[in-house]
Amino acid sequence: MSATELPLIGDYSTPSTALSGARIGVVTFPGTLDDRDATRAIRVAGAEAVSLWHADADLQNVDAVIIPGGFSYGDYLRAGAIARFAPMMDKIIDAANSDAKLPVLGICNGFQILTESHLLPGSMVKNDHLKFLCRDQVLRVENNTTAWTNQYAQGEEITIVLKNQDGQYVADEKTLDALEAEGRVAFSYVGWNPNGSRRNIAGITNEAGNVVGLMPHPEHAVEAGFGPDHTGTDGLGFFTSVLTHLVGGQK
Amino acid sequence: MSAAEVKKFNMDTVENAAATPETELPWAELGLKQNEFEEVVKVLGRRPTAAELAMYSVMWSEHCSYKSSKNHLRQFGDKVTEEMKKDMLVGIGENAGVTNLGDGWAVTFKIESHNSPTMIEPYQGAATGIGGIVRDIISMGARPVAVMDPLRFGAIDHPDTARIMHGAVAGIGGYGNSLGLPNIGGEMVFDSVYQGNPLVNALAVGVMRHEDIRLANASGLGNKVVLFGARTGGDGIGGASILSSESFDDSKPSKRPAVQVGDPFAEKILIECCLELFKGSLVEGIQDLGAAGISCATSELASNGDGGMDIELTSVLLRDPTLTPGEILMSESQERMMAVVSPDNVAAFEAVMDKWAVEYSWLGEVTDTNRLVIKWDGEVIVDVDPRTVAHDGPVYDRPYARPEWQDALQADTFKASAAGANLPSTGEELKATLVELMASPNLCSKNWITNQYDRYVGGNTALATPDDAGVIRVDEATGLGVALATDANGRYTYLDPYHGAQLALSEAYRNVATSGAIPMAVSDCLNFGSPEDPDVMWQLAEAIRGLSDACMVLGVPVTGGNVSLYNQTGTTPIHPTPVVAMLGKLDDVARRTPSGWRADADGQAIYLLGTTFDELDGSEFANLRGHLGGLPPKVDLEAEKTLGAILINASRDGMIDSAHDLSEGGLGAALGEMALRYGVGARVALDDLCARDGVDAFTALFSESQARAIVAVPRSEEVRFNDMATARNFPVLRLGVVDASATSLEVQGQFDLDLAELREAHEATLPKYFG
Amino acid sequence: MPRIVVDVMPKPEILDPQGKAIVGALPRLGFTAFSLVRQGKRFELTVEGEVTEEILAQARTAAETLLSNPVIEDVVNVEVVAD
Amino acid sequence: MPRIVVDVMPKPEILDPQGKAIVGALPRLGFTAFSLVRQGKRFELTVEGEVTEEILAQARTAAETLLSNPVIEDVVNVEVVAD
Ligand SMILES: Nc1ncnc2c1ncn2[C@@H]1O[C@H](COP(=O)(O)OP(=O)(O)O)[C@@H](O)[C@H]1O
Ligand SMILES: [Mg+2]
Repeated sequence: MSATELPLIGDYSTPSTALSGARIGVVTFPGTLDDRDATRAIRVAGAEAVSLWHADADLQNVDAVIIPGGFSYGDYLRAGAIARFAPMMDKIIDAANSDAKLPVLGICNGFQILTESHLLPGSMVKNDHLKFLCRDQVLRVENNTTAWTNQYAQGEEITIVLKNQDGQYVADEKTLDALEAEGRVAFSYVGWNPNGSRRNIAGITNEAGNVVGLMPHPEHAVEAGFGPDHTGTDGLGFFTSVLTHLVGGQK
Repeated sequence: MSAAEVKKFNMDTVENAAATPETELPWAELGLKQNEFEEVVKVLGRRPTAAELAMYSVMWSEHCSYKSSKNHLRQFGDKVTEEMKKDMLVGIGENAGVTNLGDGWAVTFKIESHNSPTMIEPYQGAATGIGGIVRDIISMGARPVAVMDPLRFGAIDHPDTARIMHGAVAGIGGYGNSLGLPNIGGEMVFDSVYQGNPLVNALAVGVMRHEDIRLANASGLGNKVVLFGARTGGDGIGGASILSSESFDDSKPSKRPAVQVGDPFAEKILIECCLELFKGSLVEGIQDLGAAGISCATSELASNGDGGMDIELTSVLLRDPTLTPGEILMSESQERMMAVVSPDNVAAFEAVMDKWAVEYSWLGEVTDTNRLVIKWDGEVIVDVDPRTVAHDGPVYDRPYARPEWQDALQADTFKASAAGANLPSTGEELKATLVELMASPNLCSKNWITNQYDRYVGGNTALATPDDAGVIRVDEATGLGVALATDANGRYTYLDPYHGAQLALSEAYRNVATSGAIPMAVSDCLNFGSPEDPDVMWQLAEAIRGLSDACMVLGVPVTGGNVSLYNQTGTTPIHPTPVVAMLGKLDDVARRTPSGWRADADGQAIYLLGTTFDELDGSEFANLRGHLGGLPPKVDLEAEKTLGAILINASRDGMIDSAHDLSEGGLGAALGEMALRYGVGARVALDDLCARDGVDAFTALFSESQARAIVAVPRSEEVRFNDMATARNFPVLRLGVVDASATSLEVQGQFDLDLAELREAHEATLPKYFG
Repeated sequence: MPRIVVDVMPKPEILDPQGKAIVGALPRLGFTAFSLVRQGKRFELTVEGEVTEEILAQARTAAETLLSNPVIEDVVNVEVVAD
Repeated sequence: MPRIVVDVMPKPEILDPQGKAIVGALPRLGFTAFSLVRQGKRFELTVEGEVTEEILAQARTAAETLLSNPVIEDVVNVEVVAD
């Protein structure tokens, strides 16, 4: 059985779409929690999810990769610190930096792993209130030109789930200025800053726009009945964005 | 002396025990009574070895043997009809009961206590409570899918309550969140009776296909026994260190930790690797290690199997090399499992362990001797009939009697008391009372707690806080799912244990039905004081009798549970607190009913189902005024059944969009919660209700009569809905309408309560005390 | 400004999941020399002015009561460092 | 057995939420002498046998690569302690 197989969850009727040829990898580390959810989101969006095991070094020809949330290695040392050294991460780092610019989305722990891997600048420390926080969170899409955000309107406000312990985004002032100047803040918190993140940053992108990381969880907002307040589906756009991006010739 | 030599020196073999019958043994320090020790000697035909003594002492403890409650608990097994057994795939006695959901799906759930560990170390105590119950679920062959946490702490303003609250909630969150299990509900009650003895109960639920059900037994001659997961350390064996010889043992840490530290990461790995073992059919039997550790796992596996078991204890991987055999047998180190594997599957088993980097060691094998034989470096240190350890512990018929004070307590009714004078009656007073109640410690918003729990992970949560029940989808293809609620009211049970326990069951049943699910099975956690106190023993006996009688009437079997005794400070016991967890089934979770109306419900009719009596004794309102006396609300199980049927049918047939049952705080609190759920107002009137049921406005709002619920019905469904209730002869009354343009809850002729003001009061309480 | 350093470690007999995770990761990165890792906490308390005996005593008490949990941790060191 | 102690502290310019919470709690408990608290980590790496220069170098590299994140933390100390 592969790590992200869904042994207790029936099959979906996958929407038939022209995009369903796309293969999106979902990485599972020891301690990853949201890999099944990410897999579901990919299927709901109409693509094929491919399970990637942290200890393997074969990307299996996927067209994009999602590093889902959880507590890899317990997050005991620092969130994402140990996972960053997995063989699969070496492959992902290379592919993301290569000319092919593999689209990579890091969600929550995945975002933390991307910063530890230096694919994205800055880092995360404990929430300023020091508690785990689970809530429905409003975000503003600050950059709708990335591989993972192109189906949103610039400035659109979306509600997705936030749930973490170490979600306070920090970086030095120079980096923060650069992020803002270059439009690399992808998402910001609206209404209330839930963790003390610098400049209300919820998510960022690399220069090329193929690597995006954010703390909140779009994969928990793709099915009516199970998303924020059991209705929201604002997260689906992440997954349709990458499919659009792939079809748009990047592949 | 080297560590190995010390161990050898300390070794008390069976041979040695037979040769030295006069050796003094510390049985009293290990908690055995004289008669119990004599029984052990009789069973063995000789004095026990040190290791055997360790095993019997933990396995014959109250916690593991249920010696005070066993005689009473039998009623749960006896009072079941054929109808109730229909969907029960595994009943009481296994790690957790299993209920058939249909379509080849099964669900297993269980609730357990971790009270005293939480008092000593709130974070770790509560965390390992979650860890332990989740392992019970895994050991049935299931994937755990959700947890719940009924809590009871001391007075909200007592300084020690903050310590427990911060630690326990962070521990439950820290552990559960790291496992990827959504927390879908629980309870939070503050009462000074729990000051020195907080209650942390933990529930886990798991799902599986029928063919994946696993049981804890060691069968098949020659099959291998393996221990895997965390290494064994000195956790939770404070008492057992008596077994080591003082003078030759300077090498060991002076004091064994009584506290177990949890490693949720290790448990998450254990979940995944067990599922992979089940998927590949790589284990014949499996047992989690909880209380009494290896003693429990080996003796239970062996006695439930068809033969015996041979174990080499030096093969156990240790975190602390100085542990003696007795300590190893008693250790309660967390995140360990024991399995029985056929020789053909050994290689495949090891491959799964290696993939997940889980440590394991082969300890021995299944034999045909009917004996559990444990060796230390080849020398026999335990040779017992495993049944005598696991199942034939002492059973006591403890004396019990209705307490002398019970009559006086029941005679002291609220309205006749000084506290019951000057009840609110004007509109302004009723409004202020509702705000005060909804801001009170027990009825205030639990967001401060639930915000620290992940309720979304897994993507199958269809309802969670603050709805009446948590709802989890099981099958994505069909929407098949389960609902769960936990309830107890210690004050009601104190006033009348028989009916109080039934009220806990009634409320849990009602909560599940309100969400639209069909109640199916019960797990219970009986939190009581000392069984050696005849008053407490009576409370326990009455609660079990009440619960089992009511389960018969409601047609829901008890499939498992846990008894936690000696919950007291000095000689003062806690209120008897039988926490009841109810499991229900939804054919399609898309049909679940949330506990409040949304703005698009504008104009829907608000109906009250059920009858309101003058029942304020033991209520939250009386509690606010510091009074506890009289009789709890009347139990009406037939009415609960009919109400449940109406709520379930109305949900299935799309007649209602929201529903909320009435419980603590009565109609007032229920209306307030429904309006706050999505911040949408309503207009209601009480006149018809007061006239029909012969109560005043205060009683209408705050009485805690049972078998009641509020529903919001779309205009187009009103006739059908009324007809359905009337056809069942169930009282139904139109109270008012949802008003999406209103920002208030208006009780006509009484008051108009601004929702922002109500929310502010409702949500400020826990942050005010806990930051 | 002078600081008082307080070092707190998990008790030796208590499971240390943090240390366990690290000791598992080290060899994968080629660090093979370490057989055991334990992770504790280091606090730096800044004092304005001079560190008197009374202040050091305060730090010791704070270390035992607030900064460590005596059920599972030991204070292994309290010392003054000057900058 | 000898151990190598590695101390890691949050960078001074990075707000340390845990230190901040402690500095807030201290005066409430009567500890008034401390103007600033920072919470870092202390690792103890056990070495079987002697601590060679090579092993110490391993510890230093591990401290910089795995045990700390240079974006937010500084390694303030790597030293050998004997038991
Ligand atoms: N300790 C807790 N953990 C999780 N959820 C909780 C906890 N305490 C209360 N809740 C949730 O808050 C909501 C309100 O609780 P309560 O008033 O006890 O519900 P009810 O009266 O329906 O039993 C419910 O959804 C309940 O599950
Ligand atoms: Mg309810």
